[in-house]
Amino acid sequence: MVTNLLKEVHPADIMVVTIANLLENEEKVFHGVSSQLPMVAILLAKATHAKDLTYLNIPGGVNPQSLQLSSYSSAGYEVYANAEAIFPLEEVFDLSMRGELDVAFLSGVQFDVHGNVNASVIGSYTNPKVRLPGGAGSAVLIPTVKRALIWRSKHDPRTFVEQVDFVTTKGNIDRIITPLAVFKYQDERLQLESISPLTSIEEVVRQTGFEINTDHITVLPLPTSEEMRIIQQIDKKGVRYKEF
Amino acid sequence: MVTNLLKEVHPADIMVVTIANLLENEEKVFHGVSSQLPMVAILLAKATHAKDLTYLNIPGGVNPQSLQLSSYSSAGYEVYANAEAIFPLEEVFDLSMRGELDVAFLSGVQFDVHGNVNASVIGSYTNPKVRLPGGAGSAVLIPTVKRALIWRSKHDPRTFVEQVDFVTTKGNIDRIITPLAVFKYQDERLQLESISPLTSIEEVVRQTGFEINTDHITVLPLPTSEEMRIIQQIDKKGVRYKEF
Amino acid sequence: MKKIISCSKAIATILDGSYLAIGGNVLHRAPMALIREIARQKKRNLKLVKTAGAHDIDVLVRAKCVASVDAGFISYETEYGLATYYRKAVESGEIKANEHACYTVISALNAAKIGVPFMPCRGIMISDLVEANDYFEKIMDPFSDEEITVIKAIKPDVAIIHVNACDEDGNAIIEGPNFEDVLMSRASKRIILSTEKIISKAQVRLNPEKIVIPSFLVESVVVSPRGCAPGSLPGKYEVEDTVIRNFLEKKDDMMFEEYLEAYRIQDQGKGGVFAW
Amino acid sequence: MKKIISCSKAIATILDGSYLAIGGNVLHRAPMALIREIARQKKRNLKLVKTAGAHDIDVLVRAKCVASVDAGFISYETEYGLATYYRKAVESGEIKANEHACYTVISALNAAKIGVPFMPCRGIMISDLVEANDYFEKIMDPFSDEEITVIKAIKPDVAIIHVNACDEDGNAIIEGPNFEDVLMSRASKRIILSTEKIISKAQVRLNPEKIVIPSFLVESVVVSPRGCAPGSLPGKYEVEDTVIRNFLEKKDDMMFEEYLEAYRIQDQGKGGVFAW
Repeated sequence: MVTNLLKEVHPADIMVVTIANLLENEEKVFHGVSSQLPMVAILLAKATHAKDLTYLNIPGGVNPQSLQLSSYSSAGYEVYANAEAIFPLEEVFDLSMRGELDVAFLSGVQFDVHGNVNASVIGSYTNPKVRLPGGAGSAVLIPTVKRALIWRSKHDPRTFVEQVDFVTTKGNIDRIITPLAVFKYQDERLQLESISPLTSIEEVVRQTGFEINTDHITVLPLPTSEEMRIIQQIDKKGVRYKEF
Repeated sequence: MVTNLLKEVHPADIMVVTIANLLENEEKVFHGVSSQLPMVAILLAKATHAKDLTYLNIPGGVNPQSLQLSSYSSAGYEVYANAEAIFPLEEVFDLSMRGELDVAFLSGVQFDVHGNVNASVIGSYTNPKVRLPGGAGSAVLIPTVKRALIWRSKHDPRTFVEQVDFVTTKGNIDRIITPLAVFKYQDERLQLESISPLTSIEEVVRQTGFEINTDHITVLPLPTSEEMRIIQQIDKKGVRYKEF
Repeated sequence: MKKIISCSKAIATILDGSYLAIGGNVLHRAPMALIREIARQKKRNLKLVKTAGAHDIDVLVRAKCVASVDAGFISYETEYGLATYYRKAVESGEIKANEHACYTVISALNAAKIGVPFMPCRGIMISDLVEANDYFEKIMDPFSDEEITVIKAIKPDVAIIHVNACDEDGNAIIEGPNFEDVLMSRASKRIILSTEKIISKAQVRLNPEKIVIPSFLVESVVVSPRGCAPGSLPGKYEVEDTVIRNFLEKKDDMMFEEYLEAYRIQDQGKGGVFAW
Repeated sequence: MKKIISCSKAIATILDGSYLAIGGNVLHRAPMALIREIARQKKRNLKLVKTAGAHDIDVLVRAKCVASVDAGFISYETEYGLATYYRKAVESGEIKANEHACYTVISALNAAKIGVPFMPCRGIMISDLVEANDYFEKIMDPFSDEEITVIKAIKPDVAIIHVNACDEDGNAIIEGPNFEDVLMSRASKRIILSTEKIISKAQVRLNPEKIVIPSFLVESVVVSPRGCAPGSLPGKYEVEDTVIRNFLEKKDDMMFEEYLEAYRIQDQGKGGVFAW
């Protein structure tokens, strides 16, 4: 590992590559609003090892071509235009409900070791300290999609807690990807699977509010120059950095 | 009344005019399969007193223009082409379910004095003597549409019975129109309202299997020459006679 | 993953006893080439589902492929009268008629589409059909404590649907009325399409709004020009009147074999694979 | 029965306390001209419903028009962050957040669309939302005796929807994504459309498949060029970045009045009737 190189690498790029590598060819993959990072990852996967992946989104454009990514929206016209078919949001939900959606990208504000997700409130539900935007599709998608991939640009003890304030949903979480680490949900627990080359196990432990087992942890690879070339081509404006 | 004229009048034409006169402007009106006669009546109404009637059908063409009527189908391309919008069958049902469909044309094989409709079987349901085609939309439309108009090209004691063999449906029947007469459903009974000028009260009584009150019966008018001119223009091939 | 296969191969994947959804409505856009191939391959105990069927149901019943039919209406329209073979088979107890209102078939398919066990439905409550059939139940609405009828989901194993055009992956265009075909494509586990023609992927991208069945739902594609004959393809070709009349009037088995044989080359293409 | 009326007249028909469905999704194709007129007319106690809202909800909350919001997600997207006014109003108890999954909003509207009191839904069962809210209930599926969650119907009194074009009777075309607008047009008792432009009936007949809302469902039509601004009309115009930033940053009431005033002529047209 070259220290100079490390300084130039943005955590978002590592997340994009990590997420892309979690997607398989021929999978049907959906993301919702405020999802610029998964959007770039999906396009990277389609440009590399998962050409036949079906890319679904809120406006309903199936596999839209030659996207001009937008920084303020991941549900705009750009993912509708130049599509090969229109398959709108309601239909994507239906697909998940009937067990045929392979991957959905979702987020949340609090996660606990049991795989519970909170996107509703901080504090009490009826008298909240903070009203969050809401889980959007999460409460029906996470329990019904084959694999829910959660990403979150913050990794701190307020995000990864022992017990969430409110269970907006739980279910088929596959992995949670953050700037510091990847958790895998296995044996009914969130387990640390790998860490970013930009961090240390100590930092991950310190920034996580529940106890983690640090055995058998791998370090994520740095993006290759070829991967970076494709990412930059896909996301010329750098919308993937907007959450940071 | 001129006897010569009467000989030239076909019962279907009287039925068409009678049905057309039951339709009001701005009503939303639907017919299904095997419904050539209501189809001609709807077009007659739209061409005369009910220009703003909305005409709905199975293929989903809203207010199709310049129809070439077909003798073998009332659910073909002709009622889809040259429409002003597409509003398919499922949506028409939804419209009725939520109480917004004004008129639906339906039929059946047996009707009794209580307004019950049978389109299912003659004989026992599990071991039928005759298996009928089925009620199509009747079992959900007749109870939910504002006014169900029933037409039937046969009027005999096997059609109008004291008690139907099976209640496929009942509900918001407004009128039943036959070659001999019009029944109105009122005070929870089918009541004879008017008879065709081609028949007599005696014949109607003889051909009806339940008791009817013959007070206050009117005689339907003959189609005017203007009505006949428009009907012939609408239905050049005479598809309205096909059921007879 | 080549999806374009021969009619024979596509139909060979349908197992005896399958729940089969059939596209089209009465005499319009029924996938008759696929239907006849099912008859030729002598599939047995199929459970058919359709809102309003006619010749398609009658052919499969005549070929003794059918165990039950879930439908709101089975009959030719005015001109040709009743579906003779279907009617006789129900009356003799050979097949079971699961009578629906057309809309309750839609409800049952919608339930499968959204992955729930039933769909509530108004209207049907006032019908002897509810008592007579175990796919209708009355339950209490927990919000109002009023009774409502619910329709049991129907999740077909296979849907067979005829389309005007699709690309090699199955991105499909239906011109004219869709009837319940799009719904069936969502409700069913597998989809076999027959198509008048194959179009390029570039043509698909020109009008993505016209793609009513996206490729990721489609298992296989059979190229079947005039695949709805002797029924109609709305806007493209009309009913073959004489064929239907003969089918209804000439009831001996020999005539039925001749009917199947007359369409064999058209249905299967030369050597079993249509040369497109 | 002239349906084209002024923005002011159309909005004047909306009663305080109405259940209001709002078309569009996050910053896209929200009917902002109609929204602002609701704010100007100081409607009160509106119950809003939308899958995913942003500026539209925030404006109505800021204008104190709102009693409750049924939605799956209320936030601007990444670039602009949270819906500040909405969030504060919920936290202070001024308005009630009826939290849904986006799909359960769709379920609730679908129930209204088909005239039933509820819609079954998978997935949501594993959520504290079910216990916390009286519009979710668990019932037994009578066919399998397994539990299923049902979502209470939401039947809006009025839907306000912005379209790309319609004829004088309201036969409407939406270009680009429809989001839940077509569903809302079926679920709601009344529909008020705003439209970029009026097209002739002849233009409508050229492409009946493009008419996603037929005229017989529409009560009134307001001509509103750039009616989604400062939000986007997908494919036509983009977000007005500065307006949104100012709205979110400058929190005093004076600034809000200026915001409403700045759009008044565009929204209402000259003399209250847009000269089209």
